[in-house]
Amino acid sequence: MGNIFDFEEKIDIAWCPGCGDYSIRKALLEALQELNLKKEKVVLVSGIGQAAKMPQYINTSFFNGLHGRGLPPATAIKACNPELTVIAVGGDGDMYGEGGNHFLHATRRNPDITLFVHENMVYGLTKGQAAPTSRTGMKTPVQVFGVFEKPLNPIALAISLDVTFVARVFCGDIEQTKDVMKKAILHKGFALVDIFQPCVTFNKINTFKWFKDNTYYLSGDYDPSDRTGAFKKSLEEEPFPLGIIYKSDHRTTFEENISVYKNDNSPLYKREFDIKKLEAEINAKV
Amino acid sequence: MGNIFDFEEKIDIAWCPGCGDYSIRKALLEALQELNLKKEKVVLVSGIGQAAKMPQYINTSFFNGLHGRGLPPATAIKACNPELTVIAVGGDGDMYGEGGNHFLHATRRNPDITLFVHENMVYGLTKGQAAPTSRTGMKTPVQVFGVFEKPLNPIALAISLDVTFVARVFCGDIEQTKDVMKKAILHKGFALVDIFQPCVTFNKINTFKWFKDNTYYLSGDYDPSDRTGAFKKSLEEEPFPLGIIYKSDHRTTFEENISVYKNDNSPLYKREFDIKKLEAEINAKV
Amino acid sequence: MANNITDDLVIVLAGQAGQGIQVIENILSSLLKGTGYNFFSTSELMSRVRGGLNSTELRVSSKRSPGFLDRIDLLIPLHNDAIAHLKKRISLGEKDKVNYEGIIDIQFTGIANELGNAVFSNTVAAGLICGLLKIDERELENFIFKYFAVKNEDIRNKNLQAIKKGYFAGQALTEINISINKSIEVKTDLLLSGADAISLGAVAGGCNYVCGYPMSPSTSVLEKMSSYAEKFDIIAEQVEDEIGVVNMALGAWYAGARAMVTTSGGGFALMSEGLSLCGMIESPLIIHLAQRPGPATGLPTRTEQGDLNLALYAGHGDFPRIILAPGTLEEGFRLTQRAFNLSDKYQVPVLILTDQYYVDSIYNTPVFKTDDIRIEKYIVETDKNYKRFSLTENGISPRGIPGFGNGNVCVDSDEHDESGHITEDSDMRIKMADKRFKKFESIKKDISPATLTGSDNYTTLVICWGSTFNIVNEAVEGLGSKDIAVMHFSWIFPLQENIIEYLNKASNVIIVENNSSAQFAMLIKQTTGYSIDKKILKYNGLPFSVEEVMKEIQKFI
Amino acid sequence: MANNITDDLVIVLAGQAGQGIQVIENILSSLLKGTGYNFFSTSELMSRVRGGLNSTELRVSSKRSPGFLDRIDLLIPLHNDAIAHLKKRISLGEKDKVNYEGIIDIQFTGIANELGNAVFSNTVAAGLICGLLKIDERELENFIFKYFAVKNEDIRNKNLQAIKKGYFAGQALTEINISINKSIEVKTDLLLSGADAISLGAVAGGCNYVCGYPMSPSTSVLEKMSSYAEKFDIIAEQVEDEIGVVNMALGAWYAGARAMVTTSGGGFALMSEGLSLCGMIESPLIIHLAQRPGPATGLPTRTEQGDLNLALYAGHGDFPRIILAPGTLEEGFRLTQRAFNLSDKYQVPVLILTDQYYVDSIYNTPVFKTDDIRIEKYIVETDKNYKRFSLTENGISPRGIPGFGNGNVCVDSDEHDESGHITEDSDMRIKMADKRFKKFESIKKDISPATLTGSDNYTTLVICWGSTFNIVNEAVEGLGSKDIAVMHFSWIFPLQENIIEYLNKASNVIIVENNSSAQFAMLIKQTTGYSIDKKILKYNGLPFSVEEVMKEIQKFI
Ligand SMILES: Cc1ncc(C[n+]2csc(CCOP(=O)(O)OP(=O)(O)O)c2C)c(N)n1
Ligand SMILES: Cc1ncc(C[n+]2csc(CCOP(=O)(O)OP(=O)(O)O)c2C)c(N)n1
Ligand code: SF4
Ligand code: SF4
Ligand SMILES: [Mg+2]
Ligand SMILES: [Mg+2]
Repeated sequence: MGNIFDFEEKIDIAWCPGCGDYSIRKALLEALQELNLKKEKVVLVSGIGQAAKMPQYINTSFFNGLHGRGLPPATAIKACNPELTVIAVGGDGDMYGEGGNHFLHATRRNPDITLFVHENMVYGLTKGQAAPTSRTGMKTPVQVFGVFEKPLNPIALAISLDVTFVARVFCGDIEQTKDVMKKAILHKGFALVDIFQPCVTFNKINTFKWFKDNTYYLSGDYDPSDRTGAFKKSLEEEPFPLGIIYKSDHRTTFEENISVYKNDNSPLYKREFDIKKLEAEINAKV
Repeated sequence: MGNIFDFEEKIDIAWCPGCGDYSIRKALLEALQELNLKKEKVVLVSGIGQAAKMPQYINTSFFNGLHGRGLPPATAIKACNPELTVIAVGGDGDMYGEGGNHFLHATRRNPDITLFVHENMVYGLTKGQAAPTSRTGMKTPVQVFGVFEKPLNPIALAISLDVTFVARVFCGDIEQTKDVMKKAILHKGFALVDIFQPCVTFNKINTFKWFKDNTYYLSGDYDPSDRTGAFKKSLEEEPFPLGIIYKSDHRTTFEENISVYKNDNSPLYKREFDIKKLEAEINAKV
Repeated sequence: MANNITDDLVIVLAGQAGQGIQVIENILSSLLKGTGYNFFSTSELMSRVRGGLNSTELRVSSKRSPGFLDRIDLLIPLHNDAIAHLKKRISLGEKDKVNYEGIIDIQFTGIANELGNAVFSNTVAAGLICGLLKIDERELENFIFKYFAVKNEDIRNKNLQAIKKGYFAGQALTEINISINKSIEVKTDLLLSGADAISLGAVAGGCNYVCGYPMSPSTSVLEKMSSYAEKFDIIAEQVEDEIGVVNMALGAWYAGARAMVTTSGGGFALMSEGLSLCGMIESPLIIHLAQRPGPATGLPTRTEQGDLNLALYAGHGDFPRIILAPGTLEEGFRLTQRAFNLSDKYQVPVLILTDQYYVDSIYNTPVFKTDDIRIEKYIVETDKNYKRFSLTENGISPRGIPGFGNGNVCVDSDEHDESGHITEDSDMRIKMADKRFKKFESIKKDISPATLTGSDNYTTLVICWGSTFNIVNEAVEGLGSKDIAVMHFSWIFPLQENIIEYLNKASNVIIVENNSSAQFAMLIKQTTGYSIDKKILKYNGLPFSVEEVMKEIQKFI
Repeated sequence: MANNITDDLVIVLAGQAGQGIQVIENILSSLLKGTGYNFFSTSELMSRVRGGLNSTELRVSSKRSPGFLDRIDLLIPLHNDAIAHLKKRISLGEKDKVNYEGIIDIQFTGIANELGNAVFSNTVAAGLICGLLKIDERELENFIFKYFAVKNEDIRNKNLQAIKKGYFAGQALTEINISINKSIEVKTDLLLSGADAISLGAVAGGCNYVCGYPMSPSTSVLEKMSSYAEKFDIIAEQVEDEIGVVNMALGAWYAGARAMVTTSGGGFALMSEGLSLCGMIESPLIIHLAQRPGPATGLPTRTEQGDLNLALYAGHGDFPRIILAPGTLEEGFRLTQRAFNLSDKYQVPVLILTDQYYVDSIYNTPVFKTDDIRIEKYIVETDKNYKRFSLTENGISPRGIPGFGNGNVCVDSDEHDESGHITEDSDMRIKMADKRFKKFESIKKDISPATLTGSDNYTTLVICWGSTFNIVNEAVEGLGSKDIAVMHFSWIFPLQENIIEYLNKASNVIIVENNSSAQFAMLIKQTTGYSIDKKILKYNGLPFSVEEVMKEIQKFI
């Protein structure tokens, strides 16, 4: 049986042959199917970039907005219709660079959405400039002397913000990627999965092999519930740990805090306007 | 002897009587004087808000820019003239809210500037809405059901970003405030001092007394050089630790990484244009 | 010699921020309107929380006169600097009318201090005015009791005493005789601020998602709408920045909500890219833009009509939009209500331009009728073949939302095909660009024409837009000429096409704008080629006064 | 039957992204120009890194003809879809000229495969063209040797073999006779792209701070300037977002640098608030805005002149600005150079509008003279009494910078007094607003008037601006009429005031704009009242072709 989230007809995918994004797509398609989600209830939200093209290649509804601006609409979509499964996807430039402020503050609201970030340590779509995650020393046509900025550590950052599901995977391992994706989607609250992804065209340093050589799996007895321990773990680099690094369930979600759902959990679009209430309010101003 | 950073004539200060901002001003004036800085070499940079008015009340050069946008000009000013002492000042809304993305990425560049954030846990100038640091439950005319967002923890955030000088003080203790300010200014690289400051008009919860009751001083044997330990410390709330929470000197600065200062440390404005080089470049295009 | 004040009394209260002038305004507005006086008030505030010098004008009149006057009949200074501050303001218009000999010495603070605290001086002042107006003592008492009901008993009693002391002092004043007619209709009027009118209009438009970032003078609408959250099933959220605000609101519309954002100049500038996204994905969006003087931070708590050009052109690339700018409270309510329907129908952003003067002014106005209010929703249930951007005759594609039906609802900031997927096909590009613009033709049919008041056989036509309506109208009425008409625009863009006929009919066209570059005149010229050279412009952060507009018009006729 | 191609050869290479068309363009541009051919090339690229279908036009001609043609004399398809792709493009203009019978079968891939790798097919194609043009074999060899000097020996040799195989195949082709004149002058010409011209202009303007955020098509200037960092003492920084970009650049000017930002539509929209800050603090600022089709993400790698309105009005409140839009490489160099001096002199933002067509096109142009180049710095040393915003006759206050002298240099986004401190004084507000605008009068004296080409006694006037100059000019020359002139604007705003005289002289005025709403025509109407109704507009993401403009003009005359 086919995957309902895939297209029946062949589609033209704009990624380079060999790009890690294909594996991420595969994992995502499988995750969506295995979770038995209804196609009509899934919305993908993205910004702009190679990663952000993902929604174009999944057979569901999507909101493919502006570069860096995936999280605000994703938050609002979930808030207006909590029945939807809302997944935001973006590149490391998209989500941690241009969109950094939304990342910071979306985590504070804690909407029940999932964020997949393709960490290829480069700007793919604009042809090879440094991303916030680019490793120190990487030369590009803009960073002609090599990147000197400290690479952003999204895992440490997310833990500092108390994001209650923080994971990192490598798309070279489709099984783990899928598995963690599923857990992230099921997690109540904002979930971040940072996905190592080789950009075969513009990142000649952080290749498939490099990621393979510079990662390891968290051991079975690792305890992701200890925030300080998770922070310490998040500082490990080269090799980077893979798996669920921090997880907790102590926070309420944005939707749980919205007054409109206190007594009625129907999505906004289903509700009727009560003109009597308006009239009462107007008359109260006499 | 008067303080050269103060005005000779009486100035009209727009803060409310009793506002914690006055103590911060006092501490800053004294810090500048005690560091024996030359008035002409100090530039204050700010955004918009009550805190951001600080530069108006110090007798030096200043760049009082847009709400949330203090750090980009501060970074550039230092980069164009490393001889200047550049101090950015702002409110918690200014620097962590509207300006959050610049905060994230300025720390990655690590310019040798100092940032003072007045953490009053409220938007003062716009009359009392929640700031990113407002404590959960605080009611305001916008947060009518009380703040539900998780308050931003700027100390944890800064440590996750590896800011190499991270401190918190309470302006009720002018001595410590001044002392930490001086160390921050002297620190090489980006230094953050988050300053607890009572807003007497709009924050009736986090009052002078509240800050007093909910803070404690780091003990003498606290080791600020351990990043994980500092992170753990940063998670302590009510009471919040006061003092230098994290400090390290392992990072290079933005200015150290700029090519123009490799062989010549004079500020950009002093340099002469060499038309010969231009001509050579043009002729190379033949 | 006693001063006689008939039919129209202008009281100005001046003092520092934090001295409680707003409390006097609150008390007197309800009380005076409640007893049948036409009431108008407007404030000019400094950008500070305490100190400085603010003033509030209260106008009490026999007939509806909700416009700002320079004239001050009664100045109540709560601070030493008040007279100096207002002397200057008055010098703009009617200096000669200030009667310095007429100063009456009322020791507000002295009286308040007798009650143990200088903070009551504002209440004393309020009482004084009630005394002068000979408000019924019982009515006053009842009102105060209700007004301070939530406060503790001691505070309530002190205030009551304070107001009464003022009241008796006012009654005792023989130097001033005031006679203003009350009327029964006024009692059943609404008493509202501009911010209230916009907010009620939004509610009436079915608004159920509001987001914003605090910024004067737009914050009052954010606060009002937040206070409505529970009552009207509204999600109200303060966002991290204005970019987040606009993108959130687009997400909300996408998911089936009716969203509005509220902001001011700088915040709106930050939304420019998001506005362009709105154009591209053909989303509805309501933007309340409360103007203040720029550039940059400018004069954050003051008034100007300086963001029209930005409203017209914000966002890169070409896409249609609608711009409205109410002149009265009633218009603010109706236009905002309608904005939601228009935006939903045409899938274009609708901008509602107000300004500090508009949102902060308060007056009585007949109760808004609601029988013609309809929430027009244009959402369709989708099926498997649904295409979000299907090419249609009039350019409007049926708008589905995710989760309602079986179709995919795909929107894309890139140029896209009918299904909403990226395309670079140059023919499809043209089809989509044309489709977006085609909607403009239908929109034009929905334009509410400008309001023409004054003479039908005018030779002089005074053009104005947005918040200046009441002021300009009263000024022209005041001139009492049979040759002058006022043409007021609250539907700004697309501009009504037959405007040229009105212009050509006049031998003398004058424009009144609260900005420095006559932005609306530019729009008129750009649309019609007609150049209006007689400009009455003001850009010092204050609204026009009626007298000022009269005087300036006279110079041109 | 042999095809004779005289004086003007148009070769189009089409294939997928990643097939190395850019390499052919690089090789042939230097090689052909170096041997004395006038060369022009322009590309249309999809927004993807691999796959899709891109094409590059190479034009080799006896006289300077740096404009895009629809006509294709020689189509070299490196991919199966190429012909279908271009058929469509050609159908816009000159379909009838495509001679399908003329297909010559050259097995680029076959030949390349003989060398062991299909990747060499691009080099084979380059060789073929050299063969057709009968380039000297030694010259070719030398060139290739130098070109691939950095590569390893094996790659160099393979490429050499590939190019030679193509070369001999080309020489052997008898179906085509090409005769194009070479000239010695061309050999000493520069060979540049628009991005090169802007970058060299910036360097010549004394630019020593560049910041930006990658965005097509502006990135090439950011990259070029970054590559100049060491050589020209430039700080080049990629910033986290465009808001950071513009605010950083303002900080840089404040501290004494000469800063430029480079961006495209959406990024520029995000800078709107910062632009307004620039207006308020009267800072110099250079913004290179490379346009692409909007709204929103639009067609990110294609061309349009659709952001003029945004450039004119971005930023809230009123403040002066200068807008330039070069038509030629020479103009790009000179205007960018001058922009720095103008911006420094008047302390206003200067926007340089280009577009994808402009920045990505390459051609030969006479060497830029540098003897008249001056870096005019207007920085003053401050003393204790220094006031950053001192009120002066012409509105320009001497600009100090911190650390140079003893004065305080204070700038403020709020309205401020002469010293740069916040003020809410309404008189000071007017003084400052007027001061900012006063500068406009001086700026107007510096306007470079439009270029008038063609007939002096025109009856038809064709107006164009920015990047379309060469195309429109060639089109009008091609029409060979004595009655037509072209008026090209590269100084866009403030608009030259006597333009109306030129318009009135013509009985027929036509405007050519690469956008859908004729934005420049609107500016003309708004300035002069003159309405240009004959519009040649294109907005499918592609540049105009010479033939297309000819045909469209003919329709109007
Ligand atoms: C406001 C704005 N600025 C810049 C761009 C150009 N842009 C498009 S994608 C991109 C970055 C792509 O990098 P990343 O987000 O890491 O995604 P990737 O392509 O690597 O998957 C940029 C800078 C844009 N579209 N909008
Ligand atoms: C773009 C923009 N948005 C909003 C504002 C309005 N505004 C001015 S100050 C401020 C927040 C003030 O709070 P904070 O930064 O915490 O400073 P405080 O006044 O508390 O010291 C806001 C929202 C603005 N000036 N510009
Ligand atoms: S450029 Fe890199 S990230 Fe983009 S599709 Fe190609 S390989 Fe993938
Ligand atoms: S509002 Fe608060 S922060 Fe602002 S000056 Fe007053 S007390 Fe200080
Ligand atoms: Mg990336
Ligand atoms: Mg604050």
